[in-house]
Order: sequence, then structure tokens, then C-alpha cells
Amino acid sequence: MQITIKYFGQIVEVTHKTEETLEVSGNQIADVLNTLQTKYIKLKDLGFQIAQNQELVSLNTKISGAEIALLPPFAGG
Amino acid sequence: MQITIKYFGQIVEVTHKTEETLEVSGNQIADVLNTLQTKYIKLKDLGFQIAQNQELVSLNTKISGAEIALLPPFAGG
Amino acid sequence: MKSKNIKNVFKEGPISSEFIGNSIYKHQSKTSIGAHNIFLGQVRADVVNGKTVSAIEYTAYQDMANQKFHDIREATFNKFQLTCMHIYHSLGTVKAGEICLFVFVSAPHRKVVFKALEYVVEEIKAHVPVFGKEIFEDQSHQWKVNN
Amino acid sequence: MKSKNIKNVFKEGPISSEFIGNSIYKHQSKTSIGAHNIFLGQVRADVVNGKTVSAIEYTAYQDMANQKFHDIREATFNKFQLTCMHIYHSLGTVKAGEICLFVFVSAPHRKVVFKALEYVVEEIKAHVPVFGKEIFEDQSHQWKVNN
Repeated sequence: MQITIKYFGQIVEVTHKTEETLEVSGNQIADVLNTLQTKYIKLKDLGFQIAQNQELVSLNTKISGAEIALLPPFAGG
Repeated sequence: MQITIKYFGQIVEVTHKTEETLEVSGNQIADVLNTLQTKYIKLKDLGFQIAQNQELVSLNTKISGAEIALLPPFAGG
Repeated sequence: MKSKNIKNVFKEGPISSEFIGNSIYKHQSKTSIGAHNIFLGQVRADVVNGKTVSAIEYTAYQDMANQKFHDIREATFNKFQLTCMHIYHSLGTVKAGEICLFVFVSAPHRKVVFKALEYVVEEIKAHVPVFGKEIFEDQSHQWKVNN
Repeated sequence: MKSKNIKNVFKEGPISSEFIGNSIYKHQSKTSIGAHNIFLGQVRADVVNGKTVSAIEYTAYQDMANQKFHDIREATFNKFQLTCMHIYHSLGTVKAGEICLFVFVSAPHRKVVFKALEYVVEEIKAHVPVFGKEIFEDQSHQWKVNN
């Protein structure tokens, strides 16, 4: 499935881009993560949460096809 | 003893003055109160606390000669 | 008298939004501060028996009040790790919608400012001899009581 | 998208003291309000390994962040009897001493504003995807993490 993935904060220092569309095989968020960690090995060193359609999700959440984002620790305020 | 007494807020509507010096016989705050309630009968209808030398005192506190004030309910802020 | 080194917290009339903005501005040079918390008391146009409050006329036992503000200030600095604190209270006439109390606390981190500000405001309401005459639109009045 | 009727909370650059003063001024026509409580987040010149933070550069997942701000707003109005609430957060560069977060809650009576303000600020810190790059004076950086 084609998935649009957004990167923020420190994640961008690893991906060197803020957004891309990737082909992901599998149907869980864990599969997206595997694809990304293969492409960007240094992602394994960073802490982040994953959002799908602007809601935080867990690794066994089903991929819906909506936008996914990698969110490093929040620092608002 | 000559005591300076200050009046505030609603108390002034009964005393029609903000300050006066009175001769008080006795040695407790209760004696001051008696003197005042005799002079201003309507004081009995009002709620207030009594301060001596800028500290709240009770009826059996000894009169020190310092300034006394009748303080109606606080309304700061 | 106990009033040595005691600040005067009172200001004649309402506390303007410009004064508050300027007070915030002055804290921008204090770069150890990470969190400010501000309380503003504003005069409400309460309706009592069909009559609307148009203003409150504040008076105070000023010497004692400034002493109490000072004591509250000292107690607050002892209890909470604050960088600074400012308190201003109006005297005289403050119209409905205008501000009569401005309390401003600042600290490096946020958690302490919430606790400190509430403490200061509750102490002021309970212990400072300030009196408020609520003036209705027809010039009649009633005396305000804190709760 | 879920972003229908969702306000944009973000402002480019720091939030000025004039903006805050003006926001206070605008509330003086709301005469049912008796108490305002304001939280301001200010960028600290923290020293880390001998280097001083000179600014924070804020970025955000803006659509999600505005949705979260909206959700926090709705939850706060449901929990607390407020007259109004305003939230502004900076994006881009905010220098040490400048203000990056402005939360403003107002109600007829004071007790609720303290609880509501702390709730809003803690929710923002925990749930809104905003990211902060702390820039040191030598242009090196580290990533800020809320605690």
C-alpha cells in the first residue's frame, strides 16, 4: 500500500526530509516501522510515537491508508 | 486609657467618622467593644473583627495602648 | 510602626491592561524564568434584586494591609521556589469590567507557579483588610464580602 | 480531514507582551467575568555543558496539534464552568526571555480558573505534537523534551 509518512523534529535529522510516500507491505503499523527502520537504520536510536490520521497508534494497529507521522518527544510550551 | 480607634467600610456608616480617640476604662479588648457599642448602638447589628497594632485580636486580649481598628468582612481582589 | 521596608501594594483606580503588559515585558530580561502565572480580579456587573453593580469602591486599612501583603509575600517565597512575585491592588473606584487585583508569580519551571499563585490569591482574600462597596447603577450600594 | 472549524493556535515567532495586554483589554467588556488566570511559557537561557540556550526553534505537526488544542479546549469547557479560554503557541524562533505559550482562562469566580488553567497547560505539554530545538549561542543544538 502507498502510505504518506511525515517526519518531525529530530526524526528529520535522520530522514533528511519532512515527508515522503512509501510502498509498505503488510497491514499493521509494525510493518510501516520495519520498512522505515530498514530504510533509515539510525531511527532505532531515536524515541518516537507513531500517529495515523492524527491519532497515536500502537504497533498492532491496522494500517488504514491515512497519513502516518513519526513524532519525537513533545516539547510544547 | 486614651485609645485611637479606626473605622472602615460599613462601620463608617454607623460611626460617621473614620477615626477618633476615646477614653476606655478596663484592660481588655472587650472593654473597648463595650464602650463602642454603648456609643454606637447599631454596631451590634454589624459583623466585624478587631485589630490592635495591625493584628487581629480576641475579646480577652489585653489593651496595649496601640491603635485599634474595627474591620468589617474583607473584600479584597 | 512595623511598616519599615514594606512596599505599597495599592494603586489608585483600576489596573490597566497596559500596566500588566508592561510588567510582563519587564520580565523578558530575566532569562532564568520559564513560567509565569498571572491572576487578575475583575469587577463583575452582578445583578442583585434587579439592580446591576456598576463599580466597586475600594478602601483599606492600608498600613495593616501592606503589612499583610508583605507577610504573604515572605511566606510564599519560603514555601515555593519562585524567581519573583508582584502584587497590585486597587483603591478607590473600579468600574465593572476593570481590573482590581493583579498577582504575578514567575519561576524557572511551571509546576510551582500554579500552587504559589493560588496560595497567594487565597491568602489575600482571607487576610488582607480591604473593603469593597458595590455601587449600583442607581447609586445605592451594598458591601462586598469575600467567600 | 478532521480540521473543520478547528482554530489555528499557532503564531509565527514570539508572543509579545502587547498582544497579551491587548487580549486582557478585550475582556473588559465581558462584565460577567470576575477572575482571569494566565499562563505564560517563556524560553529559558538554560546552561548545558557550559553552553547557553539562546533560542528555541518550534515546529509542529500542525493539523494534529490544532486538533489536539481543540480537543483540550472542548474537554476543559466540559469539566470547568469557564466564560472563555484562549490558547496561543509560537512556531519558528523564540529567543530566550521571549514568550512561546499564552493560555488565558476566565470565569465569573476564581476557584475554577486555577484548576482549569493547570489542566489546560498539563494537557498541552502531554498531548500536543510540538517540537523544540534548543539553539545554543555557538549554533549547536539539542532537542527539548517536556517533563
